[in-house]
This record gives sequence, C-alpha cells and structure tokens, in this order.
Amino acid sequence: MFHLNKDRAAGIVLGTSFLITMALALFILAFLLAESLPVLREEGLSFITGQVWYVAGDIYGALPMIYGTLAVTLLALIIALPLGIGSAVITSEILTGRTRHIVKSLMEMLAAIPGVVYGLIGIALLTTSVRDLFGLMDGNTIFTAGLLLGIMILPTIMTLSDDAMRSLPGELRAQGRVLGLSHGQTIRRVVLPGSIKGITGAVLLGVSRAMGETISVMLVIGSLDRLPTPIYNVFTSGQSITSKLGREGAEGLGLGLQWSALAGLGLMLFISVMALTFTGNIIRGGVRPKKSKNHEVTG
Amino acid sequence: MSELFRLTKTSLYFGNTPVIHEANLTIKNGGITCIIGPSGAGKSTLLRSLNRMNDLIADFHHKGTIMYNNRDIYDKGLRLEGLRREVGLVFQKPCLFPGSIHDNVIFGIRHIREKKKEGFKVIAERTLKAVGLWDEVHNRLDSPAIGLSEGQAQRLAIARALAVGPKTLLLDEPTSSLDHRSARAIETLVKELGRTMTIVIVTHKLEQAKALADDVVFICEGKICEAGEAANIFSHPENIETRCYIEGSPPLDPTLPYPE
Amino acid sequence: MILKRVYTFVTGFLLVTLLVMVPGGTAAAKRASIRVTGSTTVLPVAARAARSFMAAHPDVRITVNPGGSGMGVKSTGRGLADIGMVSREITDKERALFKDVDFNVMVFARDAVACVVSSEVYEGGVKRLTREEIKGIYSGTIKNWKEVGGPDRDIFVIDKEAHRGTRHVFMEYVFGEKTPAARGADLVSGANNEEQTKVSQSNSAIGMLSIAWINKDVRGMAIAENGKTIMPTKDNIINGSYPISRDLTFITNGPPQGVVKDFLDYIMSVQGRKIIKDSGYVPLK
Amino acid sequence: MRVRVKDICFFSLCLMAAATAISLLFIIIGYILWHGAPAINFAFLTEGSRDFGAAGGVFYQTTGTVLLMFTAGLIALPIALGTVLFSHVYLGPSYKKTTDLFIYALNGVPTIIFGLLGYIIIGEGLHLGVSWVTGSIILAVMILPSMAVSIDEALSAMPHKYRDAALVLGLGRWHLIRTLLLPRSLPGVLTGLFLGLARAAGETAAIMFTATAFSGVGLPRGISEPVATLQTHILVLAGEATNPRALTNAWGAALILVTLVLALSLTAMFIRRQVRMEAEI
Repeated sequence: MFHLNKDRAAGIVLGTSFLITMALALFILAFLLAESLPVLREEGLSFITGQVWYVAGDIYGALPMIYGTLAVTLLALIIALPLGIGSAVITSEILTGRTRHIVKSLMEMLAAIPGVVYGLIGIALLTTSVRDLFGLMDGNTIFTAGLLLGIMILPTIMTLSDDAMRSLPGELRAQGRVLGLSHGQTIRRVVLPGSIKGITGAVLLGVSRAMGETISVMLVIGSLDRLPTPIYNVFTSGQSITSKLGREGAEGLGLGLQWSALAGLGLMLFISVMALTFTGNIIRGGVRPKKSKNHEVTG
Repeated sequence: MSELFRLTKTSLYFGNTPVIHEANLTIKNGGITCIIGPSGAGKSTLLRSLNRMNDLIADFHHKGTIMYNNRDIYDKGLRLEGLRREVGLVFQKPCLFPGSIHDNVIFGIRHIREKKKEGFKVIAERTLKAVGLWDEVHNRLDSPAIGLSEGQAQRLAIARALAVGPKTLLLDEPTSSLDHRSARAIETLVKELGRTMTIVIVTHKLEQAKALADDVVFICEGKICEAGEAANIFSHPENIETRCYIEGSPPLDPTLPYPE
Repeated sequence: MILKRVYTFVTGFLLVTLLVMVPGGTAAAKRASIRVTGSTTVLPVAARAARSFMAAHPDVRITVNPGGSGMGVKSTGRGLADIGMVSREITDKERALFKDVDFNVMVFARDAVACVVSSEVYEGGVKRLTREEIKGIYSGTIKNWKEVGGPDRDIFVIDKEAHRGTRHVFMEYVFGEKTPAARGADLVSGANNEEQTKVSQSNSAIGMLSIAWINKDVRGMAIAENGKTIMPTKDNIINGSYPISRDLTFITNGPPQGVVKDFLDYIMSVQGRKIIKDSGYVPLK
Repeated sequence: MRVRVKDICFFSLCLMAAATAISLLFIIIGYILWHGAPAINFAFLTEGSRDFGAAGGVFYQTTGTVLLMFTAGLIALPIALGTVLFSHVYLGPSYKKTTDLFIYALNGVPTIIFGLLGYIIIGEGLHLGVSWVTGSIILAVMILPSMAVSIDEALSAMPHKYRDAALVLGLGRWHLIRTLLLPRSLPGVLTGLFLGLARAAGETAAIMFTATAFSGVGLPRGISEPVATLQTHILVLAGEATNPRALTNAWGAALILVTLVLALSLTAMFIRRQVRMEAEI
C-alpha cells in the first residue's frame, strides 16, 4: 500500500503541472476569443477589411495591420530563405566535424541575440542606411522591419534546414554519386528534394517567428495605421499586428472596445502563428525533429 | 501439480498484426518450462506478456485472458508492480544501470521498507552467491557495473531480478549473446533455480531446451503447435512443424515442389 | 559523482532564489511605495521630484513609468498607479469608462505644445506657420515645404499616438477637435523623446512637442495668428499669448492621502517649483 | 563541362549565403562591442542610472534582469519537469504526440500576447500589479515550453531498455522517476534551464508593461515592486537615438545584455553537446 500511495501522490503533483501546461495554450485561445467577441460583434467582417483604426470614434479596422504583418513576413522570408538554405547546404553537405559545429553554434548565437538589441541596431544603423540607400524621406519603413526580421529568422531557417538535410541517410548521397551525378547535382537533385519536407517545416517555423516578433518591428516600422499607396510600396511606414499591440497595448489594456479590438488583433496573430507552428512541426515529420545520428562526426 | 499461468484464447497484437493468435496454454507451477520455436514465432512477445511488459509498447493490445494464480493479470484491482515483483523477467541482453555493482543488485528493492530492514548488503550477497557471481565481484561491489563481462552482466541481471524475491522468473533467451562458457554457467544456474522456483525460459537452442526443460511449449507462426512434457515432445512430436524443427530440417511447405 | 554535484547545485540555486524572494516579500509591506505612470511630458518633473523626495524619505519608493497621458488616466482609474501624469484634459470617453472613479486633478504647471520642424527646414526659411497651413500639412493637402515658403522638399509629417496629451492639445488647436485623423501623416511616434529623435533625424520633418523638448535640431515654429507672430516661449505662455498651451496635471483616484499627498505637496513646494522650472515648464503661482 | 560550371555557380552562391550569414553575426556583435565598449566601466556596472538613462550606470537594470530571469526559471522549471515526467510515466506513449503538439503550440505563442494577457490576468485579476512577481510568472509561462522540450529530448534519448529493466523489477512509477528518470533528465533539465534563462533575459515585449518601471527603481524590496531591466532600459533609450550620451548608454546596456544572454545560451549548447557525445558513445 505504501507504494501505491506514493505513486498516486506523485501522479497528482506531476499531473497538476501537466494540466497547467496543457491548459495554458487552450486558455490563451479561449481568453482571446472571449475578449475579442465584442469587437467582432460590433465590427463584423469590417474588423478584417476595414482600413481605419480610429479609437476616439470606436472604429476598428485591422487591414493595415494585417497587411503590415504579411508584408514584413514576406520580406523577411525573401531575405532569409536563400541565405538560410544556401548556408544550410554549406554546413550540411560541405563542412564536417569541428568547423561545421562551430558554424552552427555561431548561427545559434545569432538567434540568441535579444529582439530589443536588434531593434536598437535597427534604429541606430538600419533606418538611416535604408533612408540614405533608397533616397527616402525616412528609414522607418515596412521594408526596414522586413529586413531586420529577415536577419532575425535566418538562424531558425538555416539550422532547421540543416537538420533536415542531415537527417537524410548517407546512402542516398552515395547512390547519387554512384549514378554519376556530381556533388552539386547530388545536392540539387537528391538532397534538396529529399529534405523538402523538413525545409518547408523550417520555413513555416521561421515565418511564425517573424510574425510574432514585436519589439524590433515596433521600433523601426513607423507605426502608421495605413495601407501604403500604391499597395506594394513597402518603402513607407506601416504597422504590423505586433507593433500595434506593443504600441497601443499598454494604453488600451482591458478597457472598452479598444481592448476588444486589440484582443482581436492578438487572436488573429495567435491563430495564424499556431497554424504555422502546427503545420510546420507536423510537416517536419512527427512533431519531434529527428536527430541526425548518421554520419554525425562530432569534433 | 497446480497451474500457474493459464492463457485462454489469448491473442497479442502490435497494431493490427497479431503476433500470437488465440493461444490456449497452461504453464504449471514449479519446474522449468521452455518456450521454443523458430525465430519470429512470437516466443518473446508471449513471454513478455506474462508480466505485462508489452504494455509499454505504443500499439500493443491483447485479446483473451491471461490468468496468473487464477487471477486475470489485467484485472483492475491487480497491482502491476506487485505482479512484476512476483514474476521477474530477465531480458535477452543484460541492461545494467549506470552505477556500481551493488547499486545494480539492489536497484529494484532500494525503496522497499521490509527489504531495507533485512539489509541490502545481506540481500546483495545472497543473490550474488545464488548466481555464482559473489566470488568474482565481492571485492569490487562499489566499482561501476559497466566493467563486467557480458556473461557476468547477465548473471548480475539475474541477481537483480532475484533480489526482488520473485516466485517466478521469466528468461528471454538469456544466453543468446554469450559465449559458450558463460552460456553454460547460466544454464547451470537456471537448472539450479528451477528446483526452488518456476522458470519460464525462451530459447532457440534445442540442446538448451533438452538440457533444461521439464515442459516444452513449441510455437510456430504465432500459434501454439504443441505443449507438454519435454520427454514426450522431444521423443514423439505429434505436430509436423515441431518434428521438422526438432529434427533440424525446414518445415514442409505444401505449395513448393518436393525437393529432390 | 558529477550528477549528484550538479543536482546539489540546482537545488542550491532554487533555495537561494527562494531565500532572496521571501524576506523581500515580507519587508515590502512595511514600507510605502508610490507608482506614477503616464505622460512623457510630465515624466521629467515627476522623476526628478521623486529622486529628491526619496533622498529625504528613504522609506518611500517612487517608481515612474512613461506611457502617455492615456495610460496615466487608465492606470490611475483601475488602481494600477497611485498617481497619473496627464498633460491634457481627461476625455468624456475616459470618464465614461471609469464612472466609479472620482478623478482628483492637480494642476502644477503650464506648458505649451510647439509645432516643431527639422532644423534644415527652419534654416531653409520656414520660421512660422499659420493654423491653416499646419492643418493643410496634417490633412495631406500641403505636401511640399515650398508651399509654405521653405525649401523644395516633401514634408515628412510625424504624427503622435492618438491618446497622447501633446496630440490632444495640438490637434484641438489645429483641427478644433482632440482626436482627428491625420491623413497626411507619414509616421507615428510615441514618447516625446521618440518624436524629438525622429524630427532631428530627418531634414524635412514636422512634428509636435512640448516646448521643453525644443533644441538646436528640433526647432519650434512661431504661430502666425491675426497678423501677429507668436513664438513658443515661456514668456508667451505666462502672458497667455501663445495659443497652444495647456495644464500639466497629476491625477489621483479621490483626494490624495498619506505619502501620495506628501509627494504631491512636495512638488508644489519651493523645491518642487524649482524642479518644474528646470524641466522647462512654468510652475503655477 | 556544363555540369561543372553549374556546380561552381551553385557552390559559390551557397558559400556567399553562408559567408553573409556568418558575417552578419560578426557585424552585429562587432557593432555592439564597438558602440557598447566605451560605455562600460566600473561606475557603469555599479551605479544606478541618472538623468533618464543618459548618465550613470545600469546596476539596477542588470540586477532586475537577473532577478526576473531567475524567478521565472524557478517557477517554470518544476512545472516543465513535472509535465514531461507525467507524460512519460503516467501517460502511455500514444498521448505523446498530442502532448508534444501542445507544448510546441505554447512555444509558438507570440510573446506580446503573454504580456497583454499576463497584465490582465495576473496584474489586474490577481491584483499583483506591475511587479517583479507578475513579470516572473509571465516569463515563466513563456519559457516553460522550451524547458519542457529540452527535458523531453533528454528523456526520449534514453534507450527504452533502461526503463524496461527498471519496470520489470516491479518498480512503481514514483520510484522509476526517482531512481532512473530524474538522474537521466538532469542534462536536459540543465540545458532547458539555461536556454529558458537566456530567453527570459532577452525578452522585452512580455514584460514591458507588466513588470518594469523606468525611473526610480532600486533593488526591489519585495516581489510586488516593479524592477528595472536592461531590456526595457534599452527600449526607452532607443527612442532617444539622437542623444549621443543616451545612445552610448543604450549600447552599453545592450552589450551587457548580449553578454549575459550569449553566456547562458553557450552554456546550454555546451551541456547539450556533452550529452549528445555521451549518447553517441
């Protein structure tokens, strides 16, 4: 009996912490849903399609923020994707042992630098460079935010793509070479297509990270709740969902329709990021990244 | 003699694939029962299901009943830990924990009060003596168990199982990865243990079965082909597959042309 | 064994953190603390006053946080701040949100909001603007500095977050309402420091700032009104001629009591008035 | 021959990408060092800030960051460990995927959302206000999943034979945890702890309106007082990018923060690497 009780007690304690963890994600979703109901009822579809966010008149249209989020994410991807996959090819297929390890560690360091420091670099270096380089009136633009985000998600895309390529069995490469393909051809025709799932997953996770990043975007995007004219002109100020939440969150917290609208923005962000994270993790093959044990030469 | 295990229409599945199909079997109390059969027949799966070690495998499930001492081992009121302490099991490959030899022997009893009263040192000495390892290791009980040879490790694993005080010991091909001499030592040990407790041993070595078994269960392709007293089965196998297996030729496949 | 040592270390780390936290938690109850939040225009006064007040009263801890006037009103309303810094009037909408709260407003200084431009524009010839010109710029009808007598450069229009006190006061003068939409805006800034930075980083910017933030890179425009040109100076605030001026206030939930009252009294004292003056505002008589 | 040309182009493109990526790191680190190092001196590390961050040091900001991160770790670690142990020992393997999905979901939640909800639920709902404790709880929730993932990785990497060998001896669940899983999860616990601490130390959005105050903050006298942090200090000073003194101090604070975060991450990476090497033997 002595044993059973201990097991049960441990079960209750551990089970509680388990339930806390499991409940958190659901709770956040439920809370955001509940809080954003008023604005959805009030605004309906125009919450998503409306272009005007005017607190004094209780008009909340989130289109500029949605546009801003999509635009900075897309820009970030355009920058990070080729750089990330190109570097992953180098670390996974060319480098071995110690060098590979060092390069990967350096990339992880890049990922560890806090967002606010990126923001500081953005403000002090990037905005002025972008302004002077493109002859703009000001460097606080959607483009600047995208550029900064691109640098920030580069390590995610690179290390996860590297994992994906490394998890391909070595025989596959050997097979490619046996068939007379060159090293480059083997990578292009065997390795890249073979690890496309993992790379796609990596990209989705990178995108979700870009969407959720707040501080650095908030510092350089310009915080203007307006769609640019023409619509593809990313060299103007804009607003992303996160920067809107960061800017207006403190003032609008918990009160009235403004808060409901902010919660609605949060809900949109939450759902899109969740969808990306889920799909990303599922595409990557089960939820768990497969650890590449084969041909891992640890230096 | 009384029966210890009774399997009634027991089927064991991994996913949708039955590994054992509707087996009916009794294993009697006391003595050594050998489970033999060609590899892949489901011997180990059957053995591991006797103390529910298959439960840990994600897609495992079972049908039918497995009774132990006239009690269903899947009975809700039954304590799994209690069952496993009464029915010990030793794996094919010894798995020693990081830590000393002494730590390994008492790993299963470290938290049992009654055992603590008895004294871990005493128990360790008794079980190590029982498996004939005492003389080899008594002066280095505190050194890491990793340093032991494969044969010693297997005997240590048996000692570890014995320390818990089981009434029944299940052995899953305990000699398959050992050299000849170590295997002989284990066989002698098993024979010895068989005098005082029930042993169920899976083996694919016929000589071993012949040397050890009081009873034999022959399994082929997930079915119990034949079970009974060892002497009978080895001298007069009724089943054609059994006979072929015992005589060392492959079973006849009626779909193939008869070999010339 | 290493494992054991590491576990000891982890347990030790947890214990030490606990030990740091628990006495800290109990000690805090004995001492007073005041939380001040809101307008970045008022912040320098509050922060400086807090520093010297704390020097004299070591038991009192006063924390000051920026966030804007809107934040000041709301934090005070919901009890998350003891004192709200507000550089504008409390709006009807805000009062409606906090029906049960009796806001006590303490006016402590006068300030003016200046229309500011980048020094390049100022030196390029734009030294005064009329209300109509500013309105044109902020509503997007005037797009180039040459339209108001400056260099041939596009105007970079910097707006402020809608709840900010500076914007309320500025817009009330320009548009006749506190929270109009500024369709001509190119960028939205928050705190005064940020606005100041954005204006000075640019060579063609227009913005709005409390006169305390005017410097050699960020020039204050004179307002041309009824044939007169009025500079945003302290003197013109005092004599009431500069049109975009305002009260700077501290608000509390109900009349201030205890240390909060002591602190607010300190701000109204001689030392406090000196701090207000040093911060660039006009203390009330 | 065309294959060769193609290959050369392909590899040089990849190489350029990798070089860009790596040089980005060096440019960023170098830039922070270049601008931050002049600010660093003894007084900067040991004094409180004055003149709204433009003068003085960042002592209280540094201690605030460290305090917040430690308490967050203190809260998150047991919960993360409990969660993983529960899913490994009490739940069958069939629940593993669902559990993982939830943990990964939590890991993906944008941090600003933690900040907003934390303020409403913990700050207002539990009346803890803008304080050290509010921030700690929010950060704890934020780092919980990455800790859980690390611990889970360590436990999942343990060969099943150990668990089987323990269970077959009739060990109860609690004893399985005590004798086998806890010691085996230690490297994961440490990796997770350090990764979590690094994340907590670098986070701004989740704490900027829930835990910190800008001015007038010393060492917090209790968990219900706000703290100053390097992150929010940098955020405020970043708004003053034209004031050279403020900017220098912002870079100094950034240098300290980056050093702290990188030291923590490198420790985590080091431990994880030791574990991997052990697992490969």
